[in-house]
Amino acid sequence: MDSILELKNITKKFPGVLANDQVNFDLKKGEIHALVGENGAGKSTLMNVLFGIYQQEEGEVFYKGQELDIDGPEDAIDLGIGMVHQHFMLVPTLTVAENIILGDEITTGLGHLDIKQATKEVAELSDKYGLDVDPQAKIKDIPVGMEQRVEILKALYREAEVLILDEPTAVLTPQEVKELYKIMDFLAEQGKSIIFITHKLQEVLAVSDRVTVLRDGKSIGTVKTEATSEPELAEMMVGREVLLEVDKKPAEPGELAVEVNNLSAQNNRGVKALNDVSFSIKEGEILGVAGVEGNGQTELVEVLTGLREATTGEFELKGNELLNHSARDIKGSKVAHVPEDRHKHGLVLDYTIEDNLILGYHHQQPFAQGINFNFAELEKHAEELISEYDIRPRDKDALARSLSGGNQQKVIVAREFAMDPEFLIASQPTRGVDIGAIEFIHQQIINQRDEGKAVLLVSAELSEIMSLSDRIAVMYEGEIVDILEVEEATEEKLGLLMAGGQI
Amino acid sequence: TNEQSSEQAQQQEEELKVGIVLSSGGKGDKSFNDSALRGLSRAEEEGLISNYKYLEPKQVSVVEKNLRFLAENGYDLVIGVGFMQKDALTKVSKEFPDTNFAIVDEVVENDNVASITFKEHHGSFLTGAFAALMTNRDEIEGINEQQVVGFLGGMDMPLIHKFELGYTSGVEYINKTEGTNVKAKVAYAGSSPDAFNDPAKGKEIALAQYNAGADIIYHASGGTGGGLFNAAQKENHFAIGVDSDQDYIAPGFILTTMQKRVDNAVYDVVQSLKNDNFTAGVKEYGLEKEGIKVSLSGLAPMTKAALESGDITEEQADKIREMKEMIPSEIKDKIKKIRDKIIAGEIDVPNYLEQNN
Amino acid sequence: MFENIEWKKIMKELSIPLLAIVSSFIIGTIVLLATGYPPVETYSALLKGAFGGLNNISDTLLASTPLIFTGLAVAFAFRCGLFNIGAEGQIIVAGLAAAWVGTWTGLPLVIHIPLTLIAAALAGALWIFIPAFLKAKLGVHEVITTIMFNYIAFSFTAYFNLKVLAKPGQIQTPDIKSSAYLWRLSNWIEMHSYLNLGFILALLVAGFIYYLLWKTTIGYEIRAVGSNADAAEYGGIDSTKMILVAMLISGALAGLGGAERTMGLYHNFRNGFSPGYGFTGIAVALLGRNHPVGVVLAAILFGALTNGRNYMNMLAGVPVDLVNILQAIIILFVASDLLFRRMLNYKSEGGQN
Amino acid sequence: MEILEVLKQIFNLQTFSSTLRMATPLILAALGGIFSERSGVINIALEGMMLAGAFVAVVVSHFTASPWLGVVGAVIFSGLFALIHAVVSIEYHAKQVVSGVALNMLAAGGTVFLLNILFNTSGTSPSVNSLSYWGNFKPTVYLALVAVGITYYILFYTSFGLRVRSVGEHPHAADSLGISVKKIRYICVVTSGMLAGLGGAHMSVGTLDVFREGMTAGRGFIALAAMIFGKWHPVGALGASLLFGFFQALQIRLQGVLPIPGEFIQMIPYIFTVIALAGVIGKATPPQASGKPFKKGER
Ligand SMILES: Nc1ncnc2c1ncn2[C@@H]1O[C@H](COP(=O)(O)OP(=O)(O)OP(=O)(O)O)[C@@H](O)[C@H]1O
Ligand SMILES: Nc1ncnc2c1ncn2[C@@H]1O[C@H](COP(=O)(O)OP(=O)(O)OP(=O)(O)O)[C@@H](O)[C@H]1O
Ligand SMILES: [Mg+2]
Ligand SMILES: [Mg+2]
Repeated sequence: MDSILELKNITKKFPGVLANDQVNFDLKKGEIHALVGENGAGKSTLMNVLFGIYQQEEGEVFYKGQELDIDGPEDAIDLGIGMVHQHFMLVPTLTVAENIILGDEITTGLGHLDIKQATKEVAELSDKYGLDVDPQAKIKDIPVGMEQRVEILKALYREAEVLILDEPTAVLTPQEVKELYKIMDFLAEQGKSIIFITHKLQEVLAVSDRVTVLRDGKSIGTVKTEATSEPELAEMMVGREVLLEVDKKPAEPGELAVEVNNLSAQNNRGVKALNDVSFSIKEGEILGVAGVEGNGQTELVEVLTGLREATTGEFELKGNELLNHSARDIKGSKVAHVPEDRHKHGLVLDYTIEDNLILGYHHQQPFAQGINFNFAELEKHAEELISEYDIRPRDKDALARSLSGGNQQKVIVAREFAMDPEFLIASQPTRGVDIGAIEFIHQQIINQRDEGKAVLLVSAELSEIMSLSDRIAVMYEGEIVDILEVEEATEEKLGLLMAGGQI
Repeated sequence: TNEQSSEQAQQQEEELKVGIVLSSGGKGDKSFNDSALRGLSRAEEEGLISNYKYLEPKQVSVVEKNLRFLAENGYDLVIGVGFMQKDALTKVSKEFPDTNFAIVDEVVENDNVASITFKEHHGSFLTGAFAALMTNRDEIEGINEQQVVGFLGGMDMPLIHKFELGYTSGVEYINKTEGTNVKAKVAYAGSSPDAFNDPAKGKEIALAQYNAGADIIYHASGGTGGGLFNAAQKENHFAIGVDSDQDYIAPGFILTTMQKRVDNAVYDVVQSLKNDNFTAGVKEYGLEKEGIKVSLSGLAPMTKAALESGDITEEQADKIREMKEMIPSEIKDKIKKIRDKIIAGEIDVPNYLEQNN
Repeated sequence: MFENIEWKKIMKELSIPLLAIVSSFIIGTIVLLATGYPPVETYSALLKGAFGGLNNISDTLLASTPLIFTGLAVAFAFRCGLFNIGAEGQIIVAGLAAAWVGTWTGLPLVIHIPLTLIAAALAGALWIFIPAFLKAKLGVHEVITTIMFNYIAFSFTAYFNLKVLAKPGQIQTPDIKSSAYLWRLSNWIEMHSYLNLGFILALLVAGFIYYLLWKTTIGYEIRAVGSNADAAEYGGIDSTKMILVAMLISGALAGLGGAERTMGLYHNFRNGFSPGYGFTGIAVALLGRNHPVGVVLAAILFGALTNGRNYMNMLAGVPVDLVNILQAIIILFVASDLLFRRMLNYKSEGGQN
Repeated sequence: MEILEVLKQIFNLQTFSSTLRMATPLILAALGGIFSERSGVINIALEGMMLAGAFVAVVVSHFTASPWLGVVGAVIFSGLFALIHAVVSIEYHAKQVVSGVALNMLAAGGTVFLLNILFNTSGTSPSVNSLSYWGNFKPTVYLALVAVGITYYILFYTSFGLRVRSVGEHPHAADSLGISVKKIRYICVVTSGMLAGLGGAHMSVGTLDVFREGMTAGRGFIALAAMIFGKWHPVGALGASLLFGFFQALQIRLQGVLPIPGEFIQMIPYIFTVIALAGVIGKATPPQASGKPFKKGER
């Protein structure tokens, strides 16, 4: 009853899009309130309205019973609203303390920064909430988990009473996620109210008190967590029943397809990030790679796809040595790659769907003759894939930039799968993708396996790894610490291995 | 109406129209563009011409267009200032055989072109001799004990080397005839056209030369020379100007100017046209008839003009007069003799451009 | 139907540059009035100088020729996500190279002309090579390195012109042989203008660049690198190589501009060879929306302004610098296209520029 | 012999003062560049801003007979001139390099145009009163050195400096904390113009007493080089400016002494910058957000 925050009939339009359509939302003091919905449902928009980054066209914001007009983040901060953004908002070259006090600096005299005092206050605050951070470390030198805690501290430093966490778990290890739950519970006990945005329904069930579901910009409803279930939430989100379990026949592995031996490589900073990695994959088999992000998975995939040079090792696909060949050579040897960061790697956002559907294959027959394109072929190719993979909009000339995350991912998957690969590398194939699209992509991966392709699946999502893989390799600090059969893998075991423990 | 038109014709006959295309420094360069314009002003004041039009091409490629525009629009005399206009003027003067042309600083061999050139090397030689003589007179305020003089060039290019060589030869001549051992420091501001527009650098170069013992610096560096005058004031030494009389720019610190009397030359051409005795061909101005002048007493023309217009005060003019009076008369005599010898051809002044052709 | 849509798109593309031009002329008018020059007379002089008669039209095209080349150079690099501020250096080094090769004797014209053009293009490419290499291999920002190479070029060409190639006492290189001349229109038609084959060459090159960028895999790869280098890399495109290729082509394009000046206009290399063609090229590329057709149109506009301003000076007595001011204002307006987009209520910037 | 002369010129008080004088405009403009780029706005219009400053200083000094008013006028006007760059690139998200090129053109054309209008000449302005010496140097030289200290203090020891650095590295982070990215950038770009304008005033009413068309002669670009060479740090920029000033001072003094053509000595600062950028002095990393327009809500 004691709502601290109420959003009533919020409507926010973007050119051509109704991002929030008469949305209602209320937050009680001391509760953890989950906000879920598909990509583009309007979650971030709603929060940005609340945080003053966007101005709503209609609707009111009530805070502690008073109607307010929030003009910018500074207003929101003043009111005691803190936001931890989906992508961290930290300045890498500054220290933890500097990042925390930024915008609300401790000064003496004419704006002289009192860094000593700031450091002290940050240390005290960090102790008070049990958020172990080093105030003097530079952001660029600390791990993601700590970055997250810095973000939370930023809000607490500003005496936030309402804390918005936009997909905070995407980059954390299971252990770190548990830590975060504890922190959230502790904060709630202290009377802080938390809005928690996530795509992972288990997380919703694990930590929240209530859940609000958005779909197509509208609020579908708010339910008590204890009174709901994953399937129910999923259906509310998508508007139809969703298959949460992957329909998967047992694997029928064929001949040895991929063999990787003693692979080592360095990361961008020149530090050894991949250490003596060996594994093999058979035809018709999915090898899952579990591990906390930053333990060499990225480097492994990059080495296998020719984007990074290995210092030593071997990589054979059906007897062909491919190690340190160019990306183009490797693609030409029928290695497909769904990259982990679709905006960075998978797409040229300023290209049309048609042009993106040939990226990496553009120089090959039948798309090109010498240096000249065969435009009729490009068109045919695009139209086929758009209908086969249900890419929306059905307009080959639409810019990739204008697609939703799920559809962008579909473009990539369509392109990579359509070229009939022998070895398929899928890295975080469903990150940030909504449930409907996840279902589709999972099915495509299984189909590829059943057609006898070797698949390497890298994911930070344990449930994804466990439901798709036939075998699971766990990476820790650049090494494969163990490879388990899927039957013997449990979440506990994997979690332990991922954190550097031993079974 | 018949009467009217004949009147008009008469007027046209009486009143000459003169057009001039300036070199890249434009109007207000305190140098030979201004000097040329002054010649025309004088002609206008004296009623030789009704008016004149000047054009300022910012690029060499526009010169031709400007010259043609003037010729097409019925100007009786079209003058091009500066050696860069040679090609364009050659072409346009052929197109308009009935128009009279003049070019300053170059030679165009056409029947309707008067080519005005100056023996800058002669003037520079005289200037060098003068500086070398003066630098030994350390009893004069502003002159030090060292026997060093300086030369500041603008852009490092042949035309400026002509000034430099004349100057250093003048210094050498004094060393030979007077048994002195005066050294000439030489520096250029740069190698791009910017080098004529960089007074800040000019000042640094001048300071460096003064610090190295020079007490008189001669320049051929366009706008860069402004820095030299500034440095002379600061160090309480002397500068020597170039082209158009520059004595008034830093009263009391510019000993003299190697004046190229472009104004006189331009005036002469206008006058000849007025008197119907315009002749084509080369008119080379030298120390004779004061086509080139290094004045060591009294006020030179620009200085007088500046005094009249109030740009300098009477006190400042007095300073200039005093400075000129302080030049020892025996030096003035020697310079006069050298001048006569040069005119008589008794001294062989090297010409960088001819040497290198 | 189809044509309708295309026209709409073209109108939309054109509307902003046009608005920018109109706006800057309005500001120009204010400046004229404030300084006491008659606007009507001034602008009609400008127009007459730019397009009044065959000679002036030819001169406008002549003035636009090097700008087409430098504009293409800047635009092409832009398409690969690169900023070539060094076209100025490239055009003068190339002009010098053409002036040198052009003096070689004993070559028939069918060899000498292409040879000289190639030499200039190579010189332009060579002059961007170090910035290109540093950008491709080490990620060194090309804006600064190309600016630095402009200044190096100024000193370098001064040295080679005055102290190596020029006859002693001269400030320009000896004239090239007639076998290396780009023929002038005045060879056939009685006229003053020096308009020469270089203009036709510029149009052909613009067409070629269009083809290269949008009809070939090379263009696909270059644009991909420009738009998202990581994605390009992922797609098996060697972005290091494409950056090198794009920059070298950009340098070569600027170099051809130098060739036209030497082989068509001056017949030698001289001081003040380029009054900022490279810098104006940036504006031309921007105004032309980095599209070859746009570049040609923008270059002709700037050529017209350059040429017209002299008539403004001759007929109305307005200092030529006013046109420089106008040009700068046009650039500022075009660069601030968001201003007009907001006015016209267009959505956010389309495409990559 | 030559070596001896070279050494004599290097270890020479005169060479040192000359270095300092020639470094002054570079230092001031480079500091301007640091403000602008640290806040995320590339400023290749330093040259034009200096030129504008040099011009206005002379105009004001001419009409008021006070060179100090000239300096003040130059600082104010160049700040306003920089405001164009700020509006165009901050408000309208223009390509900052393009805006910079345009401003350079505007300054070059505008000064000559106004020279015509105000003084009826196109080359050199009339002489005006110039600043008097404070000891061995013009006051602007000391101002430049003080400005280095102040800039250093502001950037690294004040809350404003912290904000500037955060805005230049990660504007969205700053924005999310309620810091106005636009405001900070406006202030920095205008400050950059003011410093460059002071550099220009140093040349026209400090070093000299006239304005001359194009008199900055590329110093704005050398200042840019000094800024990079000094890794966007005020003290680094000071060092780099002094180094470039030293080379110029030396080049003047060694003409004819060394058998190297002057043209090649003039290339030195530029070549050094390229070498510096190539990483020989350690990697020169610009502020992460420099050159990128800040669009709210975009990531
Ligand atoms: N800046 C913007 N400009 C135009 N449209 C936008 C903008 N931001 C969001 N939208 C539109 O608003 C809708 C809601 O977007 P929003 O980012 O709020 O979704 P979301 O629920 O946070 O999705 P996700 O789970 O992917 O983060 C989207 O469909 C999109 O089309
Ligand atoms: N400037 C924009 N103009 C139009 N639509 C936009 C704009 N920015 C975002 N969108 C739309 O907003 C929706 C959500 O965008 P967003 O970038 O948040 O995708 P996403 O699915 O959340 O991806 P991710 O999970 O990787 O963040 C998409 O439909 C996208 O097309
Ligand atoms: Mg979101
Ligand atoms: Mg002496």
